[in-house]
Amino acid sequence: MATSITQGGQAAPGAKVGGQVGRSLPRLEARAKVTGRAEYTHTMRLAGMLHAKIFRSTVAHGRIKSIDVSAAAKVPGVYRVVTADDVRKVIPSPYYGPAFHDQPILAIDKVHYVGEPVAAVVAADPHVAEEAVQLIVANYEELPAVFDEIEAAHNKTLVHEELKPAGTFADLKHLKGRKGTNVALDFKLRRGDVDKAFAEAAHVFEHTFHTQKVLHLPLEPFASIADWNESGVTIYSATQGPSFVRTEIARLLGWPENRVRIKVPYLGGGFGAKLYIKMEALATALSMIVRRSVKVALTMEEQFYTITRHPSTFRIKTGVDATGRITARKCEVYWNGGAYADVGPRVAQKSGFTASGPYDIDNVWVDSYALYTNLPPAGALRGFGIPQLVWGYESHTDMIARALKLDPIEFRRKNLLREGRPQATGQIVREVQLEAVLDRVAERLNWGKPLPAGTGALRRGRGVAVAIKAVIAPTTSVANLTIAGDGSTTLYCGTIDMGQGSDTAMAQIVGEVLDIPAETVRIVPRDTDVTPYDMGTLGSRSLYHMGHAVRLAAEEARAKIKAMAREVGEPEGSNIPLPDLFKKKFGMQAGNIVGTGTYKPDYVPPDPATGLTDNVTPFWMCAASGAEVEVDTETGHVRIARLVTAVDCGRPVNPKIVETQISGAVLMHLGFTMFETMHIDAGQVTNASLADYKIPAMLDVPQVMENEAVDSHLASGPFGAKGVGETATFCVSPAIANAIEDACGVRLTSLPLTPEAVFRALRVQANAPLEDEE
Amino acid sequence: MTRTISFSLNGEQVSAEIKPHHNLVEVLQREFNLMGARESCGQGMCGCCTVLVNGEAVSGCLYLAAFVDGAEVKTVESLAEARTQALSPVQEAFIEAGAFQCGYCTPGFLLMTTQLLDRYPEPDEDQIRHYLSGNLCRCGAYPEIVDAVKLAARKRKNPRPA
Amino acid sequence: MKFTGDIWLNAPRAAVFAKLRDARFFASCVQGVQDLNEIDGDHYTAVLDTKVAYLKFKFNVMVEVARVDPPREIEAKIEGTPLGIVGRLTARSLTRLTEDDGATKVSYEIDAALTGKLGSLGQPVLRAKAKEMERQFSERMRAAFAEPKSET
Amino acid sequence: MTPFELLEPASLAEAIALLDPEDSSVRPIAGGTALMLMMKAGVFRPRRLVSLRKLASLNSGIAIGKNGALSIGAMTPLAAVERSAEVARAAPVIPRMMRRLSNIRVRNVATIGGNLAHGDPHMDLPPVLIALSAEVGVVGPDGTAERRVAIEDLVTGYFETVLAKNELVSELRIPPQGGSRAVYIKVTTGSAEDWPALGIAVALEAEGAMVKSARVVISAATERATRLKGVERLLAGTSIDEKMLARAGDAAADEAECISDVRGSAAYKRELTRVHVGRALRQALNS
Repeated sequence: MATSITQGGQAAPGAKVGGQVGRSLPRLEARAKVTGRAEYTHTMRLAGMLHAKIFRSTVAHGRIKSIDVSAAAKVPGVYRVVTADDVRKVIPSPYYGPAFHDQPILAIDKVHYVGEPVAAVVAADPHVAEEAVQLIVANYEELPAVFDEIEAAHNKTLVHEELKPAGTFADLKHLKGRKGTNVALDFKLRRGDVDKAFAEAAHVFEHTFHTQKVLHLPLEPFASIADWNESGVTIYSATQGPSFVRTEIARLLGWPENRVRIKVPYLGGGFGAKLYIKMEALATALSMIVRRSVKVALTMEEQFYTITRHPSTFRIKTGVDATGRITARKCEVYWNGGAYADVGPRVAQKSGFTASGPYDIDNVWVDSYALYTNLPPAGALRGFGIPQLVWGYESHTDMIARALKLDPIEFRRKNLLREGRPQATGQIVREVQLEAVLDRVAERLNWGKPLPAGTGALRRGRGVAVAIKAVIAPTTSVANLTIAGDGSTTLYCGTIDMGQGSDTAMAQIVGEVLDIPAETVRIVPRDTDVTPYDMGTLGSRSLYHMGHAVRLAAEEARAKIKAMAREVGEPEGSNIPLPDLFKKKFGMQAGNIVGTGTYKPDYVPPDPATGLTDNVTPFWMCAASGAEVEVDTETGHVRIARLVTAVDCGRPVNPKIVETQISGAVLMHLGFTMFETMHIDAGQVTNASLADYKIPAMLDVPQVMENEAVDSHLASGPFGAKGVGETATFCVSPAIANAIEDACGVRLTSLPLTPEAVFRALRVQANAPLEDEE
Repeated sequence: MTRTISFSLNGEQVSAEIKPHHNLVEVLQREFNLMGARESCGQGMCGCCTVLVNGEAVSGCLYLAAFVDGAEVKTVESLAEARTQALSPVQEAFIEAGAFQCGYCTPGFLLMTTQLLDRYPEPDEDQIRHYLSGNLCRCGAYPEIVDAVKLAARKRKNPRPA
Repeated sequence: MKFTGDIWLNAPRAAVFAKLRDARFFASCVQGVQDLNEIDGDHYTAVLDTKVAYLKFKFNVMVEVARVDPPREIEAKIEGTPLGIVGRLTARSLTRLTEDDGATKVSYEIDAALTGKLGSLGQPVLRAKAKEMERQFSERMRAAFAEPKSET
Repeated sequence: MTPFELLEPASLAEAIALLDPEDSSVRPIAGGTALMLMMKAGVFRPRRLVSLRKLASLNSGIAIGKNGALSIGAMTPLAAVERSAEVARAAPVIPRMMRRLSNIRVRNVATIGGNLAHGDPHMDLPPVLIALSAEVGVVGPDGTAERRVAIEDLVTGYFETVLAKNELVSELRIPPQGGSRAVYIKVTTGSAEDWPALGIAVALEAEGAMVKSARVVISAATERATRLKGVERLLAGTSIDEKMLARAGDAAADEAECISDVRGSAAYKRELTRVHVGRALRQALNS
C-alpha cells in the first residue's frame, strides 16, 4: 500500500503524514497491553532474585525498645532479617524525602505511624518471608500521638523532635533545625487589606470545610527491584520520577549519579503515589546487605500504609459588597501530612497560590500549613491539593450565592478572573478559559430552564463549580532524539506513561515536527542510563514541559537534516528520502542525527513575606463541573443523574486520550466525593483492603456523563497544548454537594457525601438529629 | 508436600510442581512466565487476576493451583490467534475504543468481555454493566470499556473478511 | 472501640472491691485467660486464648493496675501481643464501684484499640467477640456473688 | 499463605473421617473463595484442608421435586443456581439477588454449601433463603443419618454455625413457595458493588392486600441474618396499606439489633431498616 512516507520505512500501512497533533491515534503500546505482554515491575522477575516482606509498626508513636527477630530468622528458607541497625551499616544516614530528609528506610529509634516499616525479611519464597514477618516481635514505649491537623498545629505533641529540610526548596530553609513544631511549611499570601475590606463589606461569610484521607490505589501496588554490586546499582521500579529516584539513591549511597540506574517498565497507575522514594531505598539497602537482587512488592493492604492524599481543614471567609462583588477572601488551610513530609510542603505551597479560587479579588489572605501527624504519610494525588481547596471554596461560593439569593452561575460569572487581571499572587492572568468552561457546563445542564424538583421522597437538584490551578513550576525536562541511517526515529524522554498516554502524545509531537507518522516513532523504555533528566511525571506538567523539550529536540534534528542535505549538495527544499540522505553522507546505511532539547520555564519565586510574584506559573489550568442529582430523602442515597465537565487543556494533542483523561479523572473523584474514605482508629487504618475501601466500579458510573475540552490554544504551549491529567478532578466534589443542597436543602461540609452523612444532615434540618446508639 | 498438576494451558498440555498453598496466578507467573493475570487486591474484588478454568472466569488469586489439575485453563495470552498473533475482535475493540489507560486491569476486562459475548452476543448496556461490575479500573476507563464491548459485539457479528 | 456497662452485685462495696483486686478471681471471670502470672501487686502477665469460630487468636497479655482508689475505682492498662500475627491490642479500663442499699454497682468503661493485621481485619467481628466476653464476665461475676435468692 | 496439607477424598465417608471434630485448623474447602481470604489475611492457618470437589454425593446438581420443592447439591456453584431455569421458576428472587452477589468470578467458584457454612453476616443468600423457609441437609460422622437444619438456625454469629467441625452441608432444600412472593433489597452505602450495609428479604403470601403470612428477614446490619418475627406477627392477617407499611417499618426498626461498622452506624442502619422493610413489602405486594 502506498503511503507518502519519505523518512524511514516503519510506517504502518495507512499511517498518515502531517497533522500529527490533533489526531486521535490509539496508544502506541496498545498491543502490548491487550495481549497481557506489557511489563510491570510488580510482575517482573530477575534470575536469582529474593523477595522481601515488611514488618510494620503497630504503634502510632513510640520509642522502639527492642525488636526480636530470632524466631523469624529461624524459619527455614529465610535468607536474612533486616532492621535499621543493618541498614545503617551500609547506608550510614538512611533518611530520604523530597522536602525533608525525615523518612528512614526502616524505623530508627522511633516509629511515627501504624504501618511504618520496622524490619524486613528476605527469602527466596515470598510465602516464607511473609510467614517469618509474623514471628517478629517489637516492643515499644508508647508516646502521645496526634492525628488531627488542627490539633497538630496547636498541640504540644510533636511528631518529630527536630525538622530536617532537604535543602531542595528555598522556602523551607528557615525550618532547618526548628524544634517544638509540627509545621512543615507555612505558606503566606498577603494581598491588599482583608481586615479593612471585611469591615467595609456588605456581607461577610465564614465556613469551614473538611476533606478525608483517601488513597491513590493504583491497581499495580508499589514495587521495586534493586540489583546492587560494588560498581553500581540497577533499580527496576514502578516510579513516576526516575530522575529523582536516581539523585536520591545516589545521595544515600554517596555515589555519583552515573552509578545509579533506574529502569521503569509500564506503570499500573500512579496518580501521584509513585513519586519520590517509595520502595527503591529499601530494596537497595536490602540488596546491599544480602548481595543479591531483592524485590520489594507490596500488597494492596500495604498501599494504605505508604502514601495517601492529605486530609484537610479549610477555613474560608469572604466579604461581598452590595453589588455582589467579592471584595475580600481569607483562607486558612491545614494539611494533614502524616508522619513524613513527602511532598506535602509543595502541596501546601503550590495549591496555596490559588486557595482563593478563580475569582478577581482585591484583598486576599492565605495561610497554608503543612503539618506532621502520626498517620500514614500524605503526598500529591492527582491535583496537588487543588481538589481539596476547590471543595471548600466552591461550596462556600455556592453558599454565598444562595444566602444572597443570587444565581450561582451569575454570581460566579460576575467575579471570575478575566484576561489581563492579576491573580491573587499578582501574576496577570492570560489564556485561561474560565468563562468558557463555566458557560459550557451551564449550557449542558440547561441552566436557563428550571429543573423539575422531583416527586415524593426523591428530590432533584443541580449544582456547578469552577476552578483554577497554577501548573507546577519551575521544573526541567530534557529530551533526546536520534534518527538512524534508515531514517527511523527514536525518542529518549523520561516522562512515564502510567496510562495517561504521554508516549503517544510525545510521538505525535515528534511526528508533527519531523512530518512523519507518529506511530513510526519509537519511544525508548525509561532507563536513566539512556533517557535524560526529567523532574517527574506529575502535576499535569509533562505535556507542556517535556512536550517542549521533545519539540526542541525534534526541531534540532530537523535543522540537522537540512544542514546534512546542504552538506551533501542537495538543493534548497530538496525532498530527498532520509535513507538516501544518510547513504549520500556516509556511503552506506550508517550514522545518526541527534537532536536534543531542554525546557525550563521562567519563574519568579514568591516573596516570602507576601507570597506575591508576577510569574508563578507558565500556564493556568481550569475546569468546571456540573451535576444533576436525585436525593432519596428517606435514606440519604444520592443518585448522580448527570455529570458534566468542561476543561481548558489548550489544544488537545490527542482528542480521544484527552477525553479519557477527563472522564477517568472525574470518575476517580466521584469515588473521593461519594464514598472513599480511610477509616482510622487509634492510628490504625481499619479498612485497608478493597473489600472495605470501595472505589468506583462500572455500576457507579453516572448514567449520563458528558466531558468536553473547550476551544483553546495556549500560545506558549507546544502546538497550543496544556496538560490535562488533573484538570477534571477539581470540581466534581463541590458540584455534587451544591446539587445536593439544591435538591433537598442540606449542606455538607465534609467529604465523603455518604448516604449516612446526607441522612444525618436531613435529620438535623428536620430538627430531629439522629441519636447514636451504645 | 509438593505435588504435580497437569492441565491444559492455552490449548497446550502442561504440568507443574506446586504446593497446596500456591494460588493459580503465582503458578502461571512463576512456572509459565504468563504475566497477563496479575494479583492486585488479592481478594477477588478487582479482576486483574482473571483466568478461565473450564470455560468459567475465576479470580486466580483466590484459586488454589491444585484445583486446576486436569482442567482446561485459559489466560489473556490465548486471546490472540496462536499462529498469526492476530488480535481477537475484543482486543481490537478495546484498542479502537480507547478502553484502557495503564493497562493493568485490561487482561481481566478482556477475558470477562469475551465471556460476556460468548454468553450474550448482543448485550445491552445493563447486561454489560452488571457483567463487568466486578472488575475495577482505577484509571476510570469504564465509559470506553462499555463502548468497546458494544464495538466488539458488532465485530464478532460481522467478522472482517480475512 | 468503647465498651461501657454496669453490673449489679448483691454484696457490699468493700467485699466486691476486695474480690476485684484479687487477680486470680478476676482472671477466672475472663473467658480464655491462662497462665496468670503475678509480677508484683500491680503487674500481671497472662495468655489470652480466644477464638471466633475456627479462627483462633492467642495473645500475650500484660496488665498494669495504673491507679487504685479503694474501694471506689480501679484503673488498668492492658496490652496484648498476638502470637503468630502482627498486631497489638491496647486497652484502658476504668472500673467504678458505687454502693446502694447493700448492693454494689460495678460500672466499667473500656477503651480498646487493635492495630496491625488485627486492626484491619474486621472490627465488627472482634467487637462481637468482645461483647460475648463482656456478657460472660458479668455472668461469672454475678455467679460469684450470687446469694441463694438471686435477683430477678 | 502458610503451607498446609490438601486432601481430595473421593467419598463422603472418607471426607468426614479426614475432618477432625477437635481441631479447628482442619477445615473442609469447597470453592474456597472465602477461606482463601482468611488464609491470605493470615488469620486462618490450616493444618489440613479437605477438598469436597470430588464428592459426587454433594454434586447432585439442581433438581425440582414433584411437589415443586427445589433441591440443590451443596457443591453447586452459585453461578449454576443463578442460571438455572428450575430455580428461576421456583424462586425467581434467587437469580435476581444473585446478579449483585459479589461478582461473576466469585459466583463461578463459590458453592451453595460453602456460602452457607461460612456464616458471614454480609452475605446476600442466607436472608433470602430464610425468607423462603429453606433448610440444609447436614451429614456427619454417623454416615447416612442426615440431620436437617433450617437456614435461620444455621448461623449463630460471625462465622459461627451449628455445624460440628466434622459435619458437612450436603444439600439445600427450598420448599414449594405456593403463591408466596419474595423480594430482596440490598442496600449499599459505598460503591454499588459493595457488600450490603443492610439486606432485607421478604416473602409474602397475600390475597390482594390481605396478608396470610409473611416472613421478614434482616441481614448485614445485624450480627447474623435474623427473622423479624414481631413484624411478621404484625403483618399476619392484616390488610396492607401505607399506614401498615409504616407501622411494619417502625416495628422492624425497633426489633432489629443493628451494629456499627465501616458501612454505617447502628443508628443509621436502623433508619434504613425502617424505610426498606416498607419498600420491600410494597414491592412484594406489587410483584
